[in-house]
Amino acid sequence: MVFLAQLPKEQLIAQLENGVILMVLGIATVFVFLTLLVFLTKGMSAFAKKIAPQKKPAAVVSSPAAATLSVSPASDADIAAAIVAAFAKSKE
Amino acid sequence: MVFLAQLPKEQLIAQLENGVILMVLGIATVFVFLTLLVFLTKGMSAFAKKIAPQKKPAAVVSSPAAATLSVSPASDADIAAAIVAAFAKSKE
Amino acid sequence: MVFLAQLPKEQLIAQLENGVILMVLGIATVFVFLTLLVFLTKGMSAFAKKIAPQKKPAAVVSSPAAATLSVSPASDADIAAAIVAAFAKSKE
Amino acid sequence: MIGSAFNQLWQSTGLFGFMGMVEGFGIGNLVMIIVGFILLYLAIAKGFEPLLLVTIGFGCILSNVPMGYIASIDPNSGNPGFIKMLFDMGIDTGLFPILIFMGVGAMTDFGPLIANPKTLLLGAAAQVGIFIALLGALALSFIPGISFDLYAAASIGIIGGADGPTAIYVTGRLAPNLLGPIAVAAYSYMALVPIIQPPIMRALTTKEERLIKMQQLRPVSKLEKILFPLTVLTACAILLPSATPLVGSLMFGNLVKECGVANRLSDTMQNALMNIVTIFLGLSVGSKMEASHFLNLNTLGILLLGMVAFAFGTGTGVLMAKLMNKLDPKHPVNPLIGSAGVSAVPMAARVSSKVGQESDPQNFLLMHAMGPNVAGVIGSAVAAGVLLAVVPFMMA
Amino acid sequence: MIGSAFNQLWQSTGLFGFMGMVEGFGIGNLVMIIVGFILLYLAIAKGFEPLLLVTIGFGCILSNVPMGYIASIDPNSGNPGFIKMLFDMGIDTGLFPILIFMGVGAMTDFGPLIANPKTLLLGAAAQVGIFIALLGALALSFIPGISFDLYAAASIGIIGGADGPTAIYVTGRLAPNLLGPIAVAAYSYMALVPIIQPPIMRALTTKEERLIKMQQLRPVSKLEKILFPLTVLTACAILLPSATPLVGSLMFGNLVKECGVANRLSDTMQNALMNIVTIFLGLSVGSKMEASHFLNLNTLGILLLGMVAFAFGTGTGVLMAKLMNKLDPKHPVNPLIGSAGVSAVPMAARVSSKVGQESDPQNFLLMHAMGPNVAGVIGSAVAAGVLLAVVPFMMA
Amino acid sequence: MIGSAFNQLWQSTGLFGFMGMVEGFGIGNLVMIIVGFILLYLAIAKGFEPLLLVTIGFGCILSNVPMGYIASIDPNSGNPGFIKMLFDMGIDTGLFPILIFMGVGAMTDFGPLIANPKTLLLGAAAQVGIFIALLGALALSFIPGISFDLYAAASIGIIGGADGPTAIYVTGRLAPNLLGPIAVAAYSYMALVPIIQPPIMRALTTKEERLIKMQQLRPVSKLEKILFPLTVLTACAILLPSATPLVGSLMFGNLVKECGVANRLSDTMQNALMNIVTIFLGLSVGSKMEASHFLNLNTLGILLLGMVAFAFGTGTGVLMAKLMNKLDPKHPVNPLIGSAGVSAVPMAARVSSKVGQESDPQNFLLMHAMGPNVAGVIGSAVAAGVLLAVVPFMMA
Ligand code: NA
Ligand code: NA
Ligand code: NA
Repeated sequence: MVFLAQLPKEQLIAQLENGVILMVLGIATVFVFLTLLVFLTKGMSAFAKKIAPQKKPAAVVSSPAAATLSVSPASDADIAAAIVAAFAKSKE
Repeated sequence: MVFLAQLPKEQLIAQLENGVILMVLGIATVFVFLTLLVFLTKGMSAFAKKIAPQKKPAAVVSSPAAATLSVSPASDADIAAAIVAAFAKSKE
Repeated sequence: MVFLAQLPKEQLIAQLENGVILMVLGIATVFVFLTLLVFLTKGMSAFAKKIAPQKKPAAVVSSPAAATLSVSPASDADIAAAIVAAFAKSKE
Repeated sequence: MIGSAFNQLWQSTGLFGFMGMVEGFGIGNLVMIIVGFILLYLAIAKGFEPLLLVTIGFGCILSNVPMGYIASIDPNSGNPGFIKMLFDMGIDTGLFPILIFMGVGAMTDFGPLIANPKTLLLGAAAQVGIFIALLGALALSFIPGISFDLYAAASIGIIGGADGPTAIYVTGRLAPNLLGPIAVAAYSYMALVPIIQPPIMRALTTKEERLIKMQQLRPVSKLEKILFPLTVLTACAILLPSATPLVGSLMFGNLVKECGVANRLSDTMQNALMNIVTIFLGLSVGSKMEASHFLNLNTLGILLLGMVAFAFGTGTGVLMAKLMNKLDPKHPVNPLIGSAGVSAVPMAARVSSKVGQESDPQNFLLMHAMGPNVAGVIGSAVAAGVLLAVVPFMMA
Repeated sequence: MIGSAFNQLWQSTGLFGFMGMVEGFGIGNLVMIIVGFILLYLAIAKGFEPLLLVTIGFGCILSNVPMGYIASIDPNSGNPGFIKMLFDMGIDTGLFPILIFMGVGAMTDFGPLIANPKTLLLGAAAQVGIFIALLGALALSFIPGISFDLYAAASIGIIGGADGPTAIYVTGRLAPNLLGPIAVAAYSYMALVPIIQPPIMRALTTKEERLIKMQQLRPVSKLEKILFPLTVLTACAILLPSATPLVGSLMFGNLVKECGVANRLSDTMQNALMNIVTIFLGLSVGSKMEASHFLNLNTLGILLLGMVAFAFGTGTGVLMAKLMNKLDPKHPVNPLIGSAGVSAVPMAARVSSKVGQESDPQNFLLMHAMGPNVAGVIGSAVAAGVLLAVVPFMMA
Repeated sequence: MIGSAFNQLWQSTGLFGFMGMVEGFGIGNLVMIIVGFILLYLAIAKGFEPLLLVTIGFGCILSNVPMGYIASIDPNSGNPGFIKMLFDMGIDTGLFPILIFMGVGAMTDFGPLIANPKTLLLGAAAQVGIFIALLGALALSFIPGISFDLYAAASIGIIGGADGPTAIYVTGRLAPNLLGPIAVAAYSYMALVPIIQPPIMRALTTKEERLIKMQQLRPVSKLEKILFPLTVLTACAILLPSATPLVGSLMFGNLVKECGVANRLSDTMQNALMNIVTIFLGLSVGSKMEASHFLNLNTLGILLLGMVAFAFGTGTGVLMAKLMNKLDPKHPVNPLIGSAGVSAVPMAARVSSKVGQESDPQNFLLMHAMGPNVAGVIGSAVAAGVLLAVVPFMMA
């Protein structure tokens, strides 16, 4: 274990003050920004609906079956397995 | 809009002269080079036929069906679709 | 052909001596290291067996059928071919 | 002569280095190699974020081989080792985390967030953990043996962002020497989300709250999915330019995916490019696991504060959801999805879903939790932007 | 203190920058961001060369975020932004267009050209547009407000090559500041080929000419396809070394594809490598869409001259085909395939085919047009070689 | 004026350069271009290690185009050519062979070696060829017209390692000017293994020895396969740090493959990353086929010594197996697998199997030969480590 040199007390207090400022500033900015984004997103959706009124939903996102991030595309093996399964089923 | 400083007239005329030279030179080079390539390609084909006289054509390039650049290889999905289609057909 | 300048004889002899040393050193190191690795590998296998005694072999490596380095994973075409083959067989 | 050659070879063995008989090496390297093996164990046997921890662990081992000079410059030849080159190429410059973020963007579906935009607030609330940990780091520095300046504290706080590339980007800019412990803490806690979060979630919610069923999410059109990254980018460009490298690359990846006309680029971002960069980034980060910067009380402080950051972020996310229910009781939000606001995509969303099903197996929260989950990624990047803009100014 | 921090944050918003209150930024950045959005619109909604225009457009937006310093050096920290790094790595050095050209080579089938080598002359004729536009640029410079030197004029002319990587390579070498407008013009006009070319083609041909049926192309052996890239390379090495980087990388990609013994390399050139480089190249080119080099009359001149180059190239290609019919009436050539000599592979060949089928739906010109089409790629690279060899000498 | 421009263009033709009328170029370039074509012929028509020899051959041709400045700095513009950039990026630094070695590790199955660890000794014995060739190089230097120093001799010796990336790594560090002939010799002899080895194997074994049947290999568990790379890495870190860049990257690739939790990284190492690096590495190595370093008696010496190295390695491998049978007659080893110890994976193992089946078609030696075959890769890397540690010290 290495013991690190200690900063002088005044500096520690000064940076703690900076830390409080940073916290206030940071939390405020994050909230202001994301709150603004709530309204912008709603506006964007309204705009999208206006310029392209859709009849059929393009994608339903609430189904639990689809409830995984599409992080990895189906691999070859998956495809092969699916086909083989479909094939086996059709032979029943 | 930013208005750009103008070059002095003599320089403009000088570079126009250079431009004409470049045009003559460039067009001449392109034509000489590609004309030469016509003969080289014909020579190459004759040479290829000589060292490997072929009976069956290796590849027919004039069929309109094959008339797309093979820019993208068949994707997994394409393969899967093709198999499923073949499978469905075989069940008829 | 370029004829290269010759090194002085003394230097040639000196580096030949170095070469002999290097040979002795190199062959010795390679043998010591790989001999040590024989024992380490045996120890590692014993350790592995101890902490995870296996009933079913995880992989049999001696079958000649599997006797190729798995250099390339099965390509799409391979998978497709395998499925088509399986399919054809099932129709018999 | 042959004796002197053998001696030279003996003096270039690692053993000689571990014994501290060559300047710059010592027993600390051996300890760090063991730490590297522990990371490999956690990654392989325990499944902790294996893509990153296998590469970081191996990078740690390679970098601590005495006289290997793999992550430093060989004093004899003057040549940099290969991990040193990778580090200089991509971590020091910030390029690797940016490229990974493109891939993350190309893998992310913002649909659930667009369908229910107010879950952005949950992603905001969960960032409070970042700033709590920052403050905690400055407070801990009063303890003898622990010493963090504002750069270090900001980098430690960002662990609470629960987002690997963001943490590495910020730390690489502000406190590159702490990259090793901070990245390890970030990825380890992301792997530990299923253990850290549930007790906090249960403690802060009542049975009734956990049973809340949410309205089915509306379908989101392709056009909305295309316009969303552009909307976020515009807001970021106008308000917080210091966050644009991170937010911009995330949204670039997402736009390339959603626009549907550049699928080959999106595919490469998610696969070949991302994998190559992950290998390089992991090895480089591992090279910052040096004895001199790891084997001290600061590292204990970082591990402790990382946990604090995760715990607070989880808690404030849940509490924010409860507050939203107070303010808008007509559109109830199950507070269990608040914890997903820390990001840690998609693990935290799965945890929300799992804890929800403990109370009601028919309550499918996963898609609802994906909203705050991806909002948390944006939130962390925004918080990172604030830190990158203000900290250097405060230290000037 | 907290007031000063808030003030610091406010002064670092993009808004502050757009208002021109920070040196180096201003309303021009906002205009360029809008230009970036227009490029995204053209790419996504109109399908204009989306792989390139999505990345160029996004690069333009990111680079114009005030105080984002993504395509420049941050004056506070001294760090280059990530797009600046990509630019220095691959555009300034010429590496990215060369790597793309390898991929293009690996995607190109020279079979139709080998079967009918005289179509090489059509690929030569269509390069006349390059030099007309070059001369035009120098003439336009007499107009107050427009100012092109010989470097700029040569770079503008190469738009007429209708070949993205060639245009970027030449401009990166001769006039890097004009990279933004020139690349945008080149890719936009390539996307507009189906609109620009048909009227010119119809105007210059008679009904009878458009009905000409061509003899079926002979089969081309594998050996010929292997020897062809080597033949072109040899000719280029002997006669025009300044074109070998471009022609050589094109032929390298093609040989790797055709030789049949290195398919894994050919596959990577066409996919992973090409996609990675396309992402990097697009973002980098977009970063040259700076207000100071874009918002002036020169850009209008470039757009105009690019159109002139495409139109003249189309016309001279068609006229060359008519001349060939005069000289060798036994092997008639449908003059509609002459326009494909501009390159813009494979779009221009498809246009030839489509216009041909307007007159006779049974006349399949596509494969015949692929000959001049790929010849045009070689022709543009040769023209680029002349420009790169002679222009610096003239300016010295 | 136009005359002077035409003259300038004429003076920039390759023809002018081949005639030796520009400083730095001459008829030697033409000869080297022909050598490049011969390499392409061997690769494509004869199937000699095509992935490497196609790229090396093409790199050789491109680099020898007079005034192309593709592998050097253009004296007029000061710009480096693209192959020069690739060389500086990856060969000069050693990065490319390291990355290839990761891919090799991810492709290698050490199972047969773990099942029968004593075959490591065969992999050790076959490295004797390296040192015989090293000594031979120093001895040949007494002949007028041939001149190798210790750096060159060590690089020549490593051809006997029968392992491309190891040879390129060592030569890039010790004698980069000889990279061209050494890499060509290494890959050519690897391709010639089926011709070089069998006569030596038959000469050194009796009919009875060739008929020896070996005990079936025991199954190897997943845990053993995970622990093996870590064991080798540890031994290397403790005993021979100078070999850790090579051995470490090999074992990193292998661990990523065997651990089973990072398959996407393993897949990228084996494919996209490896292919990209192979393209860059081949072109770069080809650029070291310069007339001044190739067209001399040294190159003949290198080709001769490379053959000596392969032949001796084959022989000592076989003799070692016979010695092992003397010492441990209970576990007989077919001496034909000894030759596989040179590495040249998997070609040498296939040769062992093929020669074995000449005597007994029912004797399947392939898996048994894979043990010494992969041991040879480790052995060569260890020998490389000794050379890299000791040679610079001897020359100091
Ligand atoms: Na977050
Ligand atoms: Na063209
Ligand atoms: Na070997």
